[in-house]
Amino acid sequence: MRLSYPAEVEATRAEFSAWLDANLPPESATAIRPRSSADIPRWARDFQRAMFDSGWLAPGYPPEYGGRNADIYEQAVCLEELGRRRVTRSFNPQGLGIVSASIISFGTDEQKQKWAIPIMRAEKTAALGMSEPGAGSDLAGLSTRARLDGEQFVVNGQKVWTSGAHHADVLLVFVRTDPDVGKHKGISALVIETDTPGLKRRPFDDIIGRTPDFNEVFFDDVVVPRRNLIGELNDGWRVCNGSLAHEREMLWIMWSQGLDRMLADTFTDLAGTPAAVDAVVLDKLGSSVMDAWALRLLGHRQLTRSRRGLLASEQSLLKLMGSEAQQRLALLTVEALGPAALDRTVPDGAVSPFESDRSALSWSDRYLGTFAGTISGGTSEIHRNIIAERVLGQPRS
Amino acid sequence: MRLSYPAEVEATRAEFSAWLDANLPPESATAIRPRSSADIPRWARDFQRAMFDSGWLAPGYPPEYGGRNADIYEQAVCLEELGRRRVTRSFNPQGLGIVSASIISFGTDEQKQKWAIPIMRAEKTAALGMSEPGAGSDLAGLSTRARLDGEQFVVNGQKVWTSGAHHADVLLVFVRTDPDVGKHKGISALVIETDTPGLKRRPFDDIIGRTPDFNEVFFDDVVVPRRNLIGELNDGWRVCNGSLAHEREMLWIMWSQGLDRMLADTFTDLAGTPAAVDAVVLDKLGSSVMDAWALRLLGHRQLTRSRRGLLASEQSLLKLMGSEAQQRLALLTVEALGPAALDRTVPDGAVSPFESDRSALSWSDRYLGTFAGTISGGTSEIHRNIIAERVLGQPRS
Amino acid sequence: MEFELSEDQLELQEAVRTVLGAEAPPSLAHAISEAYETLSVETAVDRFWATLVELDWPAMALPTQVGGLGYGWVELAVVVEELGRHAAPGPFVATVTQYAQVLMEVATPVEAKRLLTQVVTGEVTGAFAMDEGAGTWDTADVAATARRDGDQLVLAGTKYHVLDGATAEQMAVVVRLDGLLRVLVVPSSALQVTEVEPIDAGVRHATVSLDGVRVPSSALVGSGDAQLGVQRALEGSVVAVAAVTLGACQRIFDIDNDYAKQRVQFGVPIGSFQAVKHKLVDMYRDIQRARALVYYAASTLAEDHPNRTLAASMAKAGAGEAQRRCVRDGLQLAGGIGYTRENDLHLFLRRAMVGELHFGSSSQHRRKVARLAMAGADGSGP
Amino acid sequence: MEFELSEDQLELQEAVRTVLGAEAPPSLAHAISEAYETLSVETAVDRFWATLVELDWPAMALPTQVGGLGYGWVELAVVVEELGRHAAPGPFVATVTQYAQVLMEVATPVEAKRLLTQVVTGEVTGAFAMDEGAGTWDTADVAATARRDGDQLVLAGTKYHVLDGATAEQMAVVVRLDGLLRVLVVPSSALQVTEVEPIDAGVRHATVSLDGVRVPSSALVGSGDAQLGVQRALEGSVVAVAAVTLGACQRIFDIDNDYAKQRVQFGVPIGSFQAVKHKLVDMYRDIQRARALVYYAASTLAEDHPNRTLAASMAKAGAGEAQRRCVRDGLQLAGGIGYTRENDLHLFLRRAMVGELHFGSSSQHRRKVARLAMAGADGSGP
Repeated sequence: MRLSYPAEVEATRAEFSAWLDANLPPESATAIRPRSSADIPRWARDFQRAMFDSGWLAPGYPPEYGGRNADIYEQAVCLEELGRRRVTRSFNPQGLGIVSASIISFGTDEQKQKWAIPIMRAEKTAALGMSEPGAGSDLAGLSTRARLDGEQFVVNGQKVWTSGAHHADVLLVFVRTDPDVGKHKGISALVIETDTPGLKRRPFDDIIGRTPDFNEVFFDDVVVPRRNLIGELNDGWRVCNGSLAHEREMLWIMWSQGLDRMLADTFTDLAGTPAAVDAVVLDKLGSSVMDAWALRLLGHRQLTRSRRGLLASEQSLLKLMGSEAQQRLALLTVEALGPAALDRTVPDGAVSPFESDRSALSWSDRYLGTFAGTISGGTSEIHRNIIAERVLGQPRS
Repeated sequence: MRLSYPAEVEATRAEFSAWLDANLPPESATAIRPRSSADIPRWARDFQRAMFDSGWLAPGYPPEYGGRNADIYEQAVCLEELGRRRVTRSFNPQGLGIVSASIISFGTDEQKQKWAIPIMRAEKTAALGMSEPGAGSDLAGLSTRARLDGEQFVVNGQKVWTSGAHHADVLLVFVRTDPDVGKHKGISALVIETDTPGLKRRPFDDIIGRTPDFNEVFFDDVVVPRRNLIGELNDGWRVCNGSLAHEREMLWIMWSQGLDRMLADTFTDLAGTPAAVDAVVLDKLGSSVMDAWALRLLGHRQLTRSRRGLLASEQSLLKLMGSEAQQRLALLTVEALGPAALDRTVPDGAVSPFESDRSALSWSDRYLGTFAGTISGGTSEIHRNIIAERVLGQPRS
Repeated sequence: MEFELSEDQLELQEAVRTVLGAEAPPSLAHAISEAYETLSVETAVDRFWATLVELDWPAMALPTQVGGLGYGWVELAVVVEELGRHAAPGPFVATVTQYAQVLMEVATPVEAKRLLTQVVTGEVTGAFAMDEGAGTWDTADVAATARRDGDQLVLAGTKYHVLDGATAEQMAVVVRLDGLLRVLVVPSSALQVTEVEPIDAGVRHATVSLDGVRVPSSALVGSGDAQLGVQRALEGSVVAVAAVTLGACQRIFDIDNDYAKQRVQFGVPIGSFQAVKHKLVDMYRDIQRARALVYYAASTLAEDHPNRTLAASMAKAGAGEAQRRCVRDGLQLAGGIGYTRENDLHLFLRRAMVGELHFGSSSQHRRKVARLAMAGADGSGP
Repeated sequence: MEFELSEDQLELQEAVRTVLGAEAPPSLAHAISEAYETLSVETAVDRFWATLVELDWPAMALPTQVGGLGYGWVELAVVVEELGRHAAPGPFVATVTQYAQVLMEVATPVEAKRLLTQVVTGEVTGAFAMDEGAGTWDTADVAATARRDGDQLVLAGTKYHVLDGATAEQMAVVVRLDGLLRVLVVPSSALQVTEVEPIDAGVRHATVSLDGVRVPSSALVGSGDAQLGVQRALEGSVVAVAAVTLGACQRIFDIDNDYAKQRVQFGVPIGSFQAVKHKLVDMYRDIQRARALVYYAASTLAEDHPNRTLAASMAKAGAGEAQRRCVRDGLQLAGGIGYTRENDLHLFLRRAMVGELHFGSSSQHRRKVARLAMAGADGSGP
């Protein structure tokens, strides 16, 4: 137990902090905003590429993949520094965090050069084709078919909730290549260029009704070269778990920083209102402050354990805690503000493009927005089942 | 919708109220307390018999069974009058409400004369042998065997949670008479005198550790005459549901009055403390007041509907609401009182013997005591399943 | 007590459902919510309102002396609950359960006849400008003033979250004059009204600035202190908002309960999972609880029972608690399907959420309930 | 930060578990709870305490200058959590985490050496008399006084819920003297002590009346205002109570988690039902959350980090929230089996519940956390 980092880790923090001060583009404070999670404004592309070239984009990777072989504490402090500035590494988070990461873990050198590195250097953007209308919580129940025909696959079916697909250059799509085996077997992962004939994208609004990010993606006899297969044929489930598991020990930081930001926004908006001194509000707010600390502390515990070579087994717990804590806090703020929670807080463009969560939303809408966290990436109910069975050792239902 | 009762109902209330003023024995305010739920002090036996003989004990029954063929509103106001005075009809509630009621519904005239009427007139006391170590939530899984041998049954097995068995004259015991059919079939109901050879009772403490009421009851080749069979052979499940269903439309009144009493006790014990003006306490207390009203109102809705000949389908809901509302309120009071909740409130004997719930308990123990309500008579989880499947039409698990 | 809708009331409920099923399908709410961006929703809403006027709905809860049909508060609650269950738009709630109520409590018989007859005929829609930003709708928080200047009154102050403030023809405004609480009826056109962008396009609010507005003294209705009358009117408005919220919660529950029977994952309907079952039961329980409290409150208003103040707060808090659970679990259970604007669910989530924020929060009303109950105002049961 | 127990700390934890597994089995707690009625519990408790003294436990967290082993607060938290997990009785908590802490903060080095050496050797057990009935353990609520009379002090006031008040040899009493907050160390025999019947026979409280008690001025420890020292000592006591509560919650969870795997109903282990699974997960989550907050607080005490005040309150509230859920769901999940005195479960339920009521409620500490955080006292993360 030590409340401070080793000196060498703090040195890395200082170095990165200085780099950010020197390289963070002025546009990061302006209102040139992305239109979706696969749309990167020019200035942000330059910034992401600069981070890659300086080895700050993915510090844990070797230099050729935008890193510096940093250890896990160093990676953490880098993310802390970005969070403190409310800056994100990429406006194409799934492209960077999942698609390119999966290709780097499971792909061939050719595939890394063709897709992974361009995605990391923001020359290409990518989206993830996983969920289907009939396969939500039951992800492995996916039914989009890919028939292998000589050196090419022919893909038919539909994906949904594909964030940013309408602005993405490529999709990482999970398809069924062998319908005759158990549902977790017979799945494969394909990279599909979005301009391939037969591929149609329909963006649609989320519940908040901001510019659409979700897409339905339809595949009608889409022809995909066999060399776009990531990993082995029918071994896609491993890629899928691998991709979801990527930067595992780090995922909690996103939840933790999101919660910290929301807490800061709550403090700002409550300041000076009667709610700020109301015992009922304070009673609940204290619990949210504790949520934020506990999430951060349990995340750090995970870093320490994985640095000691111990298993990091609390992904599901931290996701559950982070997403539900944000939901509780948003609701608390709605109830504390009363009718003022109907009004939009900060007009679009008034805040940095990084702060999409704060801008142009009433707290009521922001509350509705937190359900993306408790529904996507496995609903809270699914994660409770996972924890009960894998961590607590309860029998499967 | 009308907030008042018809005049004739109020007339009945006035008549009963006058009768109570004239007949409520002075001992009802003294400290001669029952030792268990099947132990009735002399004075209380006299009072119960007087209620029976005057047709006030079970107003809905015909005169020969201690009633006056009163309609459901009249029955309700009689219970309201008793509740207002914190007086209960019997210190052997299961004997009166379940055992004698079952015999009256399913028994022969001989059985009614021999057991039902003596139990109602408090000349005999009775207990209910239903749960077993292996059959709690899964009641129909009971395994106590009764082999029919000519004109007698031979009973072997064990019951548990048999309240008051150690003071009861007779038990109504549910036994398996045909092991070779589906578990709900093959169950029968027997009246067994507690002095029958081979029957052993072991009283044990509940979590609060008051004078024991629970018993384990062991049956070792206990011989029971066939004429003690209630209802048809292997038709005991119907008797069981019947007995649990007894005075259905009325069961909620017990929960409602218990909640009202607890609420009054909370008000008394909070009065003058800082908690009585604490916003957090008031916020929760308001919700408990609403629980008490909603329970009463939904109960009255059920009376109105059954008076109109409509189905009363909310038993499970009202039990769930009543038991959980009492639990919430007790916890709220513990938290509001702080360390004072560790101290016992009213010393034994300082309050009427009817008020066992208030006497000689700290609020902490009283909170623990509320779990009898959410566990026995079907756990809250079981009732949620029942409501989801029977009322909401969800598929069985 | 007789605690269930009577035959006539059940018939009314059926009739109302039939009308709203036909005239206020989800497509209407969707259209308004889409159209809202272009601020051209009036036509659709006006058409809907015209239909209700034809059917004499505005007349329903108003006394016969002004040409109303003289139904009671229980009937009004039935209608308003259904409006919530259909996320119906339009001026009914503000006009009948707010504007008309304050006039019935405060205005003289002559004034009431003049002003309410226009409501009965549907010529006039009204709004009720009361809260000044605290969100309490508490008369004690009213700071807006009127100052006499000859036979005119000069107003000062700002009113917030006035329902239909930007669309109603007439507005009942609560101000302080000569140290008394008074109510003015003013044409909205005379006031500076700014509409707030709503989270529910069917429930529109405005901020109303009174500063420097001059109105003739004849705008005053009633005589003497309106304190009690405004409070009694507020009890009605509170119960009506609770009924709308209740209706929206019922619809959320209905959508989820059906969805759980149809949606198959892991080879079975999700309704066979206890996690889903138990959430549905808790929603159902909170709705039953809220409905009991709402109709009890409506009955106390109908019979002018001494518990009406307690009952109104219990109704609002009960609907608020149901709303809290139904919005949270209702959206969670529907999963991704419900997280889109194209799905109907959000229409009812939004209607339910708005209700919580109107006319005092659940917490505010719960605390009031606790105080009243401890003070013994909680009668000896129904 | 390095947020996990070190190798040494993990070894200590193992050692403590081994000792308590052998010396404080549930049978001990049962025996005490049965024996309590006959008020002859001392022997069993004394024997247990004698063993801990032999093993140098009292020395553990005390500074080497007084003969202690000089372990830090993290190690102390490890020990105390295990005491809770075993519902162990005896004077360790009051003596080491309350009495000794206030002396270390307030007494002069000379006094500390004199008084604490007796603790190290186990000759003396101590209690800390602070709260006066408000249940806040807030120095601002201290009204008890000492008045000088020659070289004596005359005391007035009453102290409530003093842990081990009836059994400890020495008592540290907080009073006001000459307008300052001061601490006196008094032999309990000199005070009028009435034991309160406990809900957990292993955690005994007394009411201590100071009225008219005369003690020599030499009973005063330290010099000047003890305000800050007492507050710092309280932060330690608060974290220790949180750790005890945490341990009790962990045991409740362990009992339920095992039971759910073994108990068969409807032909399957009840752990295969989602209603059971999800309750267990929520208990587990709250316990993990509480443990993180407790050990963070212990670390801030060990490093005397500026967040210690915030952290202590977060630890107490975190353990309190875990307690709330683990007592409720822990008892509910165990069903009838857990509702008997013969079962072990209630021993840990009671230990957990007592912790919530000691040294300030969860709600009190949560409000403090919110105020500190809004005031920016919540550093920029660990």
